[in-house]
Amino acid sequence: MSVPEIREVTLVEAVNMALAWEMGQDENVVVLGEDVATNGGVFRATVGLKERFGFKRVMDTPLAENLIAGTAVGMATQGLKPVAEFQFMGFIYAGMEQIVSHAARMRNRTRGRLHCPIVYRAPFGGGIHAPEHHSESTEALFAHIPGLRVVIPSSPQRAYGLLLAAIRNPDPVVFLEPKRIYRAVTQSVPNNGEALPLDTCFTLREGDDVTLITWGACVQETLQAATRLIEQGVSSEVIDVATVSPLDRETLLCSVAKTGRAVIVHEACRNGGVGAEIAASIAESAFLDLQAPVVRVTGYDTIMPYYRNEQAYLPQVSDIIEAVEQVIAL
Amino acid sequence: MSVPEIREVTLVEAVNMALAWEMGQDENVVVLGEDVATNGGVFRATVGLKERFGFKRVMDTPLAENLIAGTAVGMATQGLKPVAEFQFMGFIYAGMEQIVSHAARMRNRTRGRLHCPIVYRAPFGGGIHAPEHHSESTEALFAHIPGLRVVIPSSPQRAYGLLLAAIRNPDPVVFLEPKRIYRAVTQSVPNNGEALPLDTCFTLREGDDVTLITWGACVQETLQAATRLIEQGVSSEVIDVATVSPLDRETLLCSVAKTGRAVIVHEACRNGGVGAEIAASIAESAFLDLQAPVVRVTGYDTIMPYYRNEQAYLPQVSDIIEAVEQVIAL
Amino acid sequence: MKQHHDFHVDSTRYLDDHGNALGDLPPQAEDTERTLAAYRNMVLTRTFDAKTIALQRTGKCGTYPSVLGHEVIGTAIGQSLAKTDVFVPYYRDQAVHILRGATLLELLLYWGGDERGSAWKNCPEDLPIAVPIATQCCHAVGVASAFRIRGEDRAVVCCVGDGGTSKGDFLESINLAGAWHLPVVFVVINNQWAISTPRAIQTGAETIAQKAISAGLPGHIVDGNDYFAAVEALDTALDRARAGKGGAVIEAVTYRLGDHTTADDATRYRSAEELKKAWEKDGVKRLQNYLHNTGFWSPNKEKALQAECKQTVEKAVEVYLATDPEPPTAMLDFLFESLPAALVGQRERIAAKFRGGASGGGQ
Amino acid sequence: MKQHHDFHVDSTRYLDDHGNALGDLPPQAEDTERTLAAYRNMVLTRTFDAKTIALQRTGKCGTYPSVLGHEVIGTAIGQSLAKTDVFVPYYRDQAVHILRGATLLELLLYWGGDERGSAWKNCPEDLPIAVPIATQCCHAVGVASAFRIRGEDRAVVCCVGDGGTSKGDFLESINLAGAWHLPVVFVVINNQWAISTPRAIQTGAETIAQKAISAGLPGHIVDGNDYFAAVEALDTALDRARAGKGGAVIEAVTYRLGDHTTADDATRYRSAEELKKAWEKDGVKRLQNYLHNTGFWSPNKEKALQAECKQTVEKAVEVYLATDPEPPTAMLDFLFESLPAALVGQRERIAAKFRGGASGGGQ
Ligand SMILES: Cc1ncc(C[n+]2csc(CCOP(=O)(O)OP(=O)(O)O)c2C)c(N)n1
Ligand SMILES: Cc1ncc(C[n+]2csc(CCOP(=O)(O)OP(=O)(O)O)c2C)c(N)n1
Ligand SMILES: [Mg+2]
Ligand SMILES: [Mg+2]
Repeated sequence: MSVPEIREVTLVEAVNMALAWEMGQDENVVVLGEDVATNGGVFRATVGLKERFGFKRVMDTPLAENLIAGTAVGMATQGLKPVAEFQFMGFIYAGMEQIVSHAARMRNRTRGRLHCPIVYRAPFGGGIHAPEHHSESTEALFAHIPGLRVVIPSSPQRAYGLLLAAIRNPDPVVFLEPKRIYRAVTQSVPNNGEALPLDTCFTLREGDDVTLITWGACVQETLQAATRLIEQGVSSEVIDVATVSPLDRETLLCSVAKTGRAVIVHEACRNGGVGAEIAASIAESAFLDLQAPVVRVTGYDTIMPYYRNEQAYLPQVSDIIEAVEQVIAL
Repeated sequence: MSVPEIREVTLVEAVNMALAWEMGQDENVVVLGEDVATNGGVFRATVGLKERFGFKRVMDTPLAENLIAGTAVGMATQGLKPVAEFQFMGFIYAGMEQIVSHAARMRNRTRGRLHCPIVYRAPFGGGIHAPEHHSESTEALFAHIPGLRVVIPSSPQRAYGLLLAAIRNPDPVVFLEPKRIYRAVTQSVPNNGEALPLDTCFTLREGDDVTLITWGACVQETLQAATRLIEQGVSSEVIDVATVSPLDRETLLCSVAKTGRAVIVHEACRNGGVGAEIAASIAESAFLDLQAPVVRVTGYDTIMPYYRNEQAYLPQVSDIIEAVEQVIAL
Repeated sequence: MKQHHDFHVDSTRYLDDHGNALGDLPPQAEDTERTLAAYRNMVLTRTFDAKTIALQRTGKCGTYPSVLGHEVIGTAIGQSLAKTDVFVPYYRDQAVHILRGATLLELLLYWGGDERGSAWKNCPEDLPIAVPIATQCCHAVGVASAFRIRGEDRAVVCCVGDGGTSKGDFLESINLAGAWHLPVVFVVINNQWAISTPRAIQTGAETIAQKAISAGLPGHIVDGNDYFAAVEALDTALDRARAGKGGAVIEAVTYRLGDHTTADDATRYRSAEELKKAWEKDGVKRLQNYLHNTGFWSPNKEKALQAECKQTVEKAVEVYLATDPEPPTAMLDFLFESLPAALVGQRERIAAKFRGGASGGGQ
Repeated sequence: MKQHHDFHVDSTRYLDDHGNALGDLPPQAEDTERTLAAYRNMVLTRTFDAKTIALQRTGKCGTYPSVLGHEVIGTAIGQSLAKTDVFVPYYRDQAVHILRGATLLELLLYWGGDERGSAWKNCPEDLPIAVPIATQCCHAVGVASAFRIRGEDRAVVCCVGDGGTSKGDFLESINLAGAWHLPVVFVVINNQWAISTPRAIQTGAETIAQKAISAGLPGHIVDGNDYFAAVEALDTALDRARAGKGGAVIEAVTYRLGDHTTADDATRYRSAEELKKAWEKDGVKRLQNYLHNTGFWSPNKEKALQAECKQTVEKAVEVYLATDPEPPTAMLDFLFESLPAALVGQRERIAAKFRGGASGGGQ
């Protein structure tokens, strides 16, 4: 099977490309989850893998997220590198005990004897007109758990490079894919097996007046806001956090040292979101640099409304611009 | 059965007293969990309830936290007020899906038709020389979930009053009991059925120079630090947040407006802890009042060590004093 | 020294694929009025289903799970349940909801992305649709516990899919039902598929009913396209439950005749032949044949019923399409009984924004 | 039309309470060396147990779960497992760990609150002790899946308590074992109690072995105090598993002769008579009697064995008590393969603090 060197792909296709690449390179990589094999995943993220690598390495599981999470732990202790899919992030909670109490702890508990090179993939975020529980963005829950990495790509290139890195990483990674932009844009992605680092934020745009900090699908609106702000004479630095935990505070602080202002944008509820940690860190470490308070643009502290009102919940470009205007005014 | 008006009780006894009071007043209150009936709970929090109110209202369940959490949801939709015990917070994760996806959402989902007046009780925190998973303090996970209240008493009086309020509250409450101080002190608690409010912090000590914000077992060390700081000429205001979510930002901001400085103390990991939300909120809303950055004194971002090293993880009085000295110096 | 412990489940069927009795029918078959009402509900459900799929295809409804193939077992459940019983659904129980009194408008609102679709004025104690698979099973034992605690002779029916039987919630809940002797009947709608996952991949067990054995509950298999087998099993199990004799697990064997949802394309993973064979076992047609053969039905009656159902559905759709969404502030109005102080500012922001004409937006 | 589907589980016993054969013994009984080694392991385990409880009582060990009553089944498991198999324990499997090669020192460190107690140099693939009940069952099917994927003829034994069989993890895992035909044997240590919760409250099922039926797995009951019944069942199930014939569930019926842990007081919830009766079925004494009766044992041998075990344990305790705790920085050294930049500062703080002589403290 010959793979073109560079392909124009969507985010979800980049996920598929990374999976296929790494499965081709490393026979320890296996994929498991509901409907991942014959059906290729409900979002087609695993399409073609079963055909190429066989049922033994691409496994349709019974319907049980706790089992999926825990089976991956057992597999991992045997040197496999399971990539386990939760069909939607809203269904990850049943797997919480296995992720928090085992995947994240196995290395520490055994003093390095066993470890869990697992990737827990889940499409996350709202805005696709799906029923209840299909719009979760509770990355903060996992970011608070020591021993886990939380990684969120926001472009096809970063999806490819970060997923490769996540699979190769010897520790568990919760890999959240912003499904609202699964097919929003395409990008040229060289299928060369090159991973991206898991410990640095990505500066997508440089600027002087304000640092816009975001991740996931909100990167789209944030970049749009930055473009519009230019017209108002405001130059924004846009940072995609991408590796939400452990958090690369260095890049964020350097940027704020330069701009003196920070606006954090995320889709999750504000209260206790990852934005809180970032705001607290900046406010603590860049106290003297800050010319205005760190402001958060987020979802409301409520359950994501069903689809007739979901847009009323999601942060919009205008919200980001408004927040920037507010901090610039100070 | 005659109950003395005022009793000198420990925190865990106050929990028991509140349960007994409310079960006596309201036949809809039921208790369920592992070992809560015949054994009276592994910490004796439910001792005597089965004898007084019978097996029908005090139920030993099979060993399944997910089941306990979800059975309580079903009971609640029928107008019962279940108080469900997780034996330790480290075992709450299996119940996560039911708590997050159902208890917290039933009212919203049915537009008020059904609701979940449930109290999920769990002893939490470290420092009692127990095995792994018996030292969790992941209150931040629940604080981030809309539709839940998270309440943490730190004295016998507050345990009594807040638990009564939690049971009477028509919405789900995650009620976390700091087991390290279950029996640390006794207090006079009038057994009069008087509840405390669920939406305000408790100012335990007034002061002018710095606001010390804390909850749970750390209230002990924070009060001790405040006493010692007086000797250094530093006057601390000590606030027990108690109702960690929804958060009473008013009280905190008023205090910081007065003192200009805040130190947050909690036992949980720093990264993404409730302290992050508090620090972010203060740094945003009290930007001009602050004379120093908001500083957090917390556990490390790691798994609580087993007991030989657990003290090396837990925030100590000296850590709090050091942090205060740091913010006062600015 | 060896000892044996024996267990069994039984399976029942009364009608062949063409609606002919295979032998004596159960007493339920004598109640022609009930049977006719059942048939009517099946046709109404099927009409509603087709229309809702059409609405989704034209962008007027959200992702929707077709109930095609579940009409018979759903109708049997709806009929066997007493008004005072409680129904605990999963998400493919349209046939039951209609009999319970949820309006077609409510069902449309729900799948159309409007929370008011679960406000169910006419069946206020029924649990709302559960999206996270099998989680409702725990609620069912909770409701049944409440009945037991209060000494009420009411019962619960809880539906779950074949896929759902692999999830701890189902297994833990049937265990509690057995341990606490609860008045709850679990109906497993075994439609052979969980999205793309066939029944054989879901479990190595020969039947799903035998999972009851793990909980010490009786397990029954019924042909879920055989109305008489279904009502008999439901009536019996519910009578037992209400009489304090404990719960049961009923495996209703049927087939998901449609795609999993409107977001799915079943041709990717199952064959046209399999689907064709399944249609030959269609229970709605089967009951129609039975009624025909027994003289209670005619082409004219069928025509009239089809027209009536169509009209009923069209009327509901009209109201649905004319219903404005809730104001965005509603997203905070039902979170808690009363709005906590911490959220007042957020509600004000939403109100102000949408007064200002915004079409979306966070805080 | 009714149809029956029949299922069964069987139960096995070879020795009566006094160690007399109830009939023909299985072939395993001919291997006297193995039987003597088994007895030795039971005595060593029991000696270790008593000593560790004593250490806890004097503040030299943390909360500890006595293994009293599990020595026979644990020893059978340890003997039936091949070196290349993997053991997935719960937290009351001391008898197995010792045979697997975990050192007494490691076990003491673990219960003494030191993570190095799970570093198990001699059985590096065994899963560590699982504290969250039943969660290890999912790991067991994961390990077994790895064997199947790689085509290895290795097997897994997973232990779980009677209480643990109520938790989804167990039920979901046996289902996967059945669905995927995995080489894994689940041994349910049914010691009649889950802390204060008696077996009867845990499930309405007549036996625990019948839970296997829900997964399409064979279920067996063995007298867990009957060494021959236990080894025969284990050998058979493991041979089947290694030969690719799938998994099994074995219910080992025994009794928890001690308190749940050193933090528990069982007299609160169970009667002295019940305990006394259970002691009459003690499997260690039973095997001793059998060895006596068959001429392979004597009071002198018993005395020598007791002394040897005592010495072995004492030696381990000595090293344990002389072992310094890890440096506090260790709390960050095994969290990830290498310390992320985000945590470097925290590690430095810990190092500096404890160099500075602090006895505790956060950041
Ligand atoms: C906990 C959980 N995991 C995954 C999903 C996604 N999902 C929706 S339906 C479905 C299959 C369910 O199959 P089954 O239980 O047989 O019911 P059916 O759809 O066939 O009626 C899955 C995996 C979900 N809704 N909840
Ligand atoms: C998930 C979880 N819930 C609760 C506990 C607390 N707990 C420890 S042991 C135990 C009882 C276990 O009983 P059983 O499975 O029969 O094993 P046994 O202790 O009898 O050997 C409980 C409830 C736990 N460790 N994990
Ligand atoms: Mg199905
Ligand atoms: Mg037990």
